[in-house]
Amino acid sequence: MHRLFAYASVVDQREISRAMNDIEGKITTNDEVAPGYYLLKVKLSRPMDPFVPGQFVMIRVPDRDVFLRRPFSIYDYHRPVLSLLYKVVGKGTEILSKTGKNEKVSVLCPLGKGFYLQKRQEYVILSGGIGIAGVHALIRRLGTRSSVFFGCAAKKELALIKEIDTLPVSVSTLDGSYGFHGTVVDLLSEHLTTLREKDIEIFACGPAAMLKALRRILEKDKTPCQVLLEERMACGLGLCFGCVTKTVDEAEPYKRVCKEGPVFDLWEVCL
Amino acid sequence: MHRLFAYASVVDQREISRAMNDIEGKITTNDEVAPGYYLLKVKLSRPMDPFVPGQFVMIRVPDRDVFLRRPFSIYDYHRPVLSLLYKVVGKGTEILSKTGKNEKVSVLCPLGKGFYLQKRQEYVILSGGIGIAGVHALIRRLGTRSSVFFGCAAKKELALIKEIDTLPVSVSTLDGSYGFHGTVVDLLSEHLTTLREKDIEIFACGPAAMLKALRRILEKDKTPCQVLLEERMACGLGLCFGCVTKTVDEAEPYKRVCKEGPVFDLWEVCL
Amino acid sequence: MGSLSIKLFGKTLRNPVMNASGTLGYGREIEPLWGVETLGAYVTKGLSLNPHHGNPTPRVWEEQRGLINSIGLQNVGVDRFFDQYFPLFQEKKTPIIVNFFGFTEEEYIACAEKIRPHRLIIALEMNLSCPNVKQGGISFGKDPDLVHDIVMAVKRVTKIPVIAKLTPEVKNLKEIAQGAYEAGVDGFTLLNTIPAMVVDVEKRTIPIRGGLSGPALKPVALKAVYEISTSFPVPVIGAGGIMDHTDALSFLLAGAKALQVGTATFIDPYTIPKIVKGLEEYLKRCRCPSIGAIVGAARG
Amino acid sequence: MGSLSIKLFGKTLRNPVMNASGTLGYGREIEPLWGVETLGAYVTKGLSLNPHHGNPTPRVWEEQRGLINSIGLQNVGVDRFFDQYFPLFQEKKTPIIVNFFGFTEEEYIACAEKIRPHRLIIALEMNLSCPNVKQGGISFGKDPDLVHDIVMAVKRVTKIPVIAKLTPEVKNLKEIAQGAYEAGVDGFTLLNTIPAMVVDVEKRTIPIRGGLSGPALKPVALKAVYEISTSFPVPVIGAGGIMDHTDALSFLLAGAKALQVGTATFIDPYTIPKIVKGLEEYLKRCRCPSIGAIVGAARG
Ligand SMILES: Cc1cc2nc3c(=O)[nH]c(=O)nc-3n(C[C@H](O)[C@H](O)[C@H](O)COP(=O)(O)OP(=O)(O)OC[C@H]3O[C@@H](n4cnc5c(N)ncnc54)[C@H](O)[C@@H]3O)c2cc1C
Ligand SMILES: Cc1cc2nc3c(=O)[nH]c(=O)nc-3n(C[C@H](O)[C@H](O)[C@H](O)COP(=O)(O)OP(=O)(O)OC[C@H]3O[C@@H](n4cnc5c(N)ncnc54)[C@H](O)[C@@H]3O)c2cc1C
Ligand SMILES: Cc1cc2nc3c(=O)[nH]c(=O)nc-3n(C[C@H](O)[C@H](O)[C@H](O)COP(=O)(O)O)c2cc1C
Ligand SMILES: Cc1cc2nc3c(=O)[nH]c(=O)nc-3n(C[C@H](O)[C@H](O)[C@H](O)COP(=O)(O)O)c2cc1C
Ligand code: FES
Ligand code: FES
Repeated sequence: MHRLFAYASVVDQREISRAMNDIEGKITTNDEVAPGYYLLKVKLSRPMDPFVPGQFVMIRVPDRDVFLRRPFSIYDYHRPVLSLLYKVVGKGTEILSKTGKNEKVSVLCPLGKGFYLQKRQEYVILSGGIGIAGVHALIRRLGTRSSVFFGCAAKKELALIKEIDTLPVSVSTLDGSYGFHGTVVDLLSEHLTTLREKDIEIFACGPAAMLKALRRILEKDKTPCQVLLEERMACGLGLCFGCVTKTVDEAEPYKRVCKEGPVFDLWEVCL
Repeated sequence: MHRLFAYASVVDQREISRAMNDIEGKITTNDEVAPGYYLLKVKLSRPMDPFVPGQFVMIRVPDRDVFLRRPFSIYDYHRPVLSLLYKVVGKGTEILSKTGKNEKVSVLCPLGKGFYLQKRQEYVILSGGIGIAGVHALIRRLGTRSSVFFGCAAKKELALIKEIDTLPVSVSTLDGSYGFHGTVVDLLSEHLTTLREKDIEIFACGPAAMLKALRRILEKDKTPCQVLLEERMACGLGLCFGCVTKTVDEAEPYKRVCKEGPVFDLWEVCL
Repeated sequence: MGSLSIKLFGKTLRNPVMNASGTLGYGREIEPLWGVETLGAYVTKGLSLNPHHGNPTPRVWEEQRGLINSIGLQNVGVDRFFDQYFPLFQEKKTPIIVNFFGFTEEEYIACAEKIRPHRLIIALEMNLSCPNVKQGGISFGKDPDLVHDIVMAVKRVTKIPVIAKLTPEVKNLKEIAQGAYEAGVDGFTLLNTIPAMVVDVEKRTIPIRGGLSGPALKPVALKAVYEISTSFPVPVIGAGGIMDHTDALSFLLAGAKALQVGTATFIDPYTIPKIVKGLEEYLKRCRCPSIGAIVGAARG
Repeated sequence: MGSLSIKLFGKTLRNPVMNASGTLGYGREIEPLWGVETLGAYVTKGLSLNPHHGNPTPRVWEEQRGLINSIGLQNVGVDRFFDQYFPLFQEKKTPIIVNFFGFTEEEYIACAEKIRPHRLIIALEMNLSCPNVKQGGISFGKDPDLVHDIVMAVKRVTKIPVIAKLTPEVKNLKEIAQGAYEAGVDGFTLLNTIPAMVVDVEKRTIPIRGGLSGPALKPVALKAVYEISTSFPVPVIGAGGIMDHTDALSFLLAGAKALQVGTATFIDPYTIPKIVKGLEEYLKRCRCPSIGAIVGAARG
């Protein structure tokens, strides 16, 4: 484990965040991999500092119509190419999806606190829809040490896990067009009894409804679980306090997703 | 004369302004013809209505950094290609100068009131610097019926009159690097006695200082003279009253350059 | 298909889209491009008892997503407007709202008195951003008592419904609106421009001081529309940075019954007809029976 | 080469560029990118007597060339700030301006009292945009008398120079400033954000109501700086939409002695060091001996 997660386990988080940089990059590909989902590859002009899966970047969409940067998880990184997987949901992602090859972008990276790995017998990775982008780097690093569950609306979104097709992935679709018919949390709960026999930890990323359902099925046992949260951000650097999520800390309930997160202990946040 | 100026002399001005349109166009060339001066050619998607020399267009620079359209004189028009000659003076023209071939632009045209031609024995056309853009179409239409005077800072700006080199042009340069050494008004005043022997009318376009000097030398005789004025514009259509110039009309001194102008009788404006 | 028509002050307008005062000249200037009958109502350029010459140039300046103007209320005066420019609206049966102003209470009153009721005049819009020369030049619209008194005085001399057009530069917009409401105002137009200024860094000068309009104003105007439309039972007309039919919908959803489009027309003179078309298509898409049904719908 | 250093309240600052309150966290968050010692002075996040949790999300929303925020003044309280975050500024010998607020006069006073003079604390910046809970929630900064009294009360309990940070949503900024001036204020910061709102047209909701900052605010802030700096003999610090060194120059030329940069940092976190560099180059280009020499130069 130590080798895989040198930064999260050895280096103190404050040191990690010291290593952020604003790096110029050039778009090399920006392809629609599934309907409404794009894989963006950016060739960075200088190497990004080591990152922890779950960390994210703030990217400046090269268009004056977009005022703020937008946060995206580090999907993959092979020096000097940074990959982001994104879904078109609004103006920024719409414009980004139309941005051509060779356009220049600025990428502030790597940001936030990624997944923290303790020694466990088994890891379970759960994601729904575009949530796969937040755990993809983790899946790649953990390889066969983890069980991967992925839920999506329909078969056509399976393209999102094409890059991890060397690993076994349990799939659910809402319309039953592939794999388990239902939500990914329903699917997980079917395996939970078996999984619980081991000392496991769950890593999850997906829509709020998925995280809430997950919480419900884990509530009784308070299974260790880390979740990657999303919030609207202005700075991504902890400067504005715009991106908070409520936690159980009564003294200071609102924590910054970009700074104290985006990965939080499920049992410390109020979903 | 009637044939050349069918619109100005036969059609009432209100009718002319009825013929304006917002036309999409594509940039075909945008070349630097002299240092800081560009000749822009736009292929219009439909023909522009007949225009009178001195009329102008409002062009939308295809960049979100530029909020308002910018006014430019109709330099030339050969269906379906509209030519504008412009000087880089600020943000809008700067960005325009960097706009590439094939970019789409909207052109509201033709606008304003052009030069009005009465029968005269001779016409005198005077322009300074980029003022040539405002009288170029007039020079082309009048051909040898006019005497053309052009003043500029230095020899390198002679490229601005290259397109009329089949006609005799009297040139002055401020630095004496070509032609008469001095201002174009000084040059004109040397010829004025001879010219005044005929029934002449002067058409002028250039910087405020030039027009003021011109006024001084014509003051005594009140020689007929039309001037093309420039003002910051928001709409170019007479909607905002932003582009006014002061006239001798006491009841309503401020007239709109875009509507009642841009061509005014020199003796009716207060320069 | 849903209907765009709305009822305003008892009159039926074909749609809720108007020009903002001072941004469509005297109306006829737009005729070469589209007819004034496209408008729900034409709002006149600000008129006064006597003609006004206005300010020297520069009168307009480009800002980031905004415009600063200092036209200085140039206009031909209320009499000449009716002699010279009103016939177009009669000919085209286009309702009008008469925007007017004064520099003293007497001027407001005298101007309002001159405007005789006419079936096409649906309201008088009082521009309250004008400096009150008798009170040290601070504008009428900044003081609830001044607003109360002037609205009351105008209501007394006219039978035509009266709209108060408010300035954003106030301590408490609701208090101002309350002043107008208690004086019997029939509606509000929100907002007028915000005072602003430009510095020319190269020349080290201040080329213009004037009012800021355009998209920069939109979120401020939306808040005003929301606040006033939830507080008073009279119609609110929204204005400030409306550039397209989505912006127009924002204002309607926030509580505006009708809209005014200003600066956008300078950039694309077809903005108004495009917004009318966009709203029509929106009603169709949402299977909404009438535009009135969405007014205030975002307020929950 | 010209000098960027300025004198403010008797202290020398290395340059006139500060962050705007609430836009550079507690200071240490920017350290991975550049050191706080780059700043002329660090302006603290708004602090209060007791910690504040702030508002639920969404707290930030993008507008056209602007940002709307509704952070709700989340902060750790003045005590914890000095325990936990002040040491960084001591270590780096970076002057600070303490921005603070309260919801009652007593809170302002108690908070100011807690801040003991320190050679690095060059001023207290009173955020006067806060709602006064004892007076129906209207903010302190909107009433000249309230401003006068609260500034006076704070001046009475502290020896540190006091800056009044004003809100643009007032009837007459000069009158407000006059209230503060008569109470002995030592300077002004202009402006705070303008109240604004967003409508989500798709969802038909109002996702956020908050304060508008960024370029949209710039021409309004410039006017305020001009107006107040020409009317009162105390320093004015300009803020509102400063994105680059040209914007910074606009504010200096309009009369600001120093500057605060907020929203721009979110888009490019290097904006502040870039502005410092840009101003240095400007002085060189203009052969200007010191930045102080251009303050107010556009006012003629
Ligand atoms: C740490 C983090 C990592 C993320 N990783 C990814 C990723 O790898 N791939 C991906 O597609 N998306 C990711 N997101 C979400 C992504 O940032 C938003 O979808 C994007 O900013 C929307 O921008 P827009 O301009 O298209 O939408 P807008 O027009 O701004 O908003 C449209 C919709 O998007 C939602 N939205 C806006 N901003 C955010 C945000 N910051 N977080 C969540 N929802 C938002 C709004 O609620 C709204 O419904 C991540 C967000 C965070 C905070
Ligand atoms: C009827 C008319 C015809 C014109 N024809 C031509 C032409 O054929 N070729 C050409 O190069 N220019 C012409 N101009 C001037 C041209 O419109 C301006 O140079 C241009 O708008 C400047 O835009 P900008 O964004 O580059 O400058 P800005 O950044 O807006 O301003 C920079 C400088 O340009 C001046 N300026 C800005 N707008 C105008 C304006 N509307 N008129 C005059 N000066 C202005 C300002 O005073 C300032 O000094 C014409 C102007 C008018 C009104
Ligand atoms: C050039 C110009 C002239 C204006 N003249 C007037 C006027 O005479 N009376 C008035 O009440 N408002 C006037 N306004 C304000 C507008 O009617 C409108 O309230 C404001 O511009 C906001 O709308 P917009 O952002 O769509 O332009 C004027 C605005 C502009 C830009
Ligand atoms: C996220 C955010 C938080 C802010 N918090 C405060 C604050 O706590 N106290 C205060 O006086 N101003 C606060 N402001 C206002 C700024 O200090 C500044 O006055 C305003 O944003 C204008 O500057 P700008 O356009 O450069 O951002 C805040 C602004 C933003 C955007
Ligand atoms: S986005 Fe600014 S603090 Fe998180
Ligand atoms: S530019 Fe609007 S009236 Fe001339």
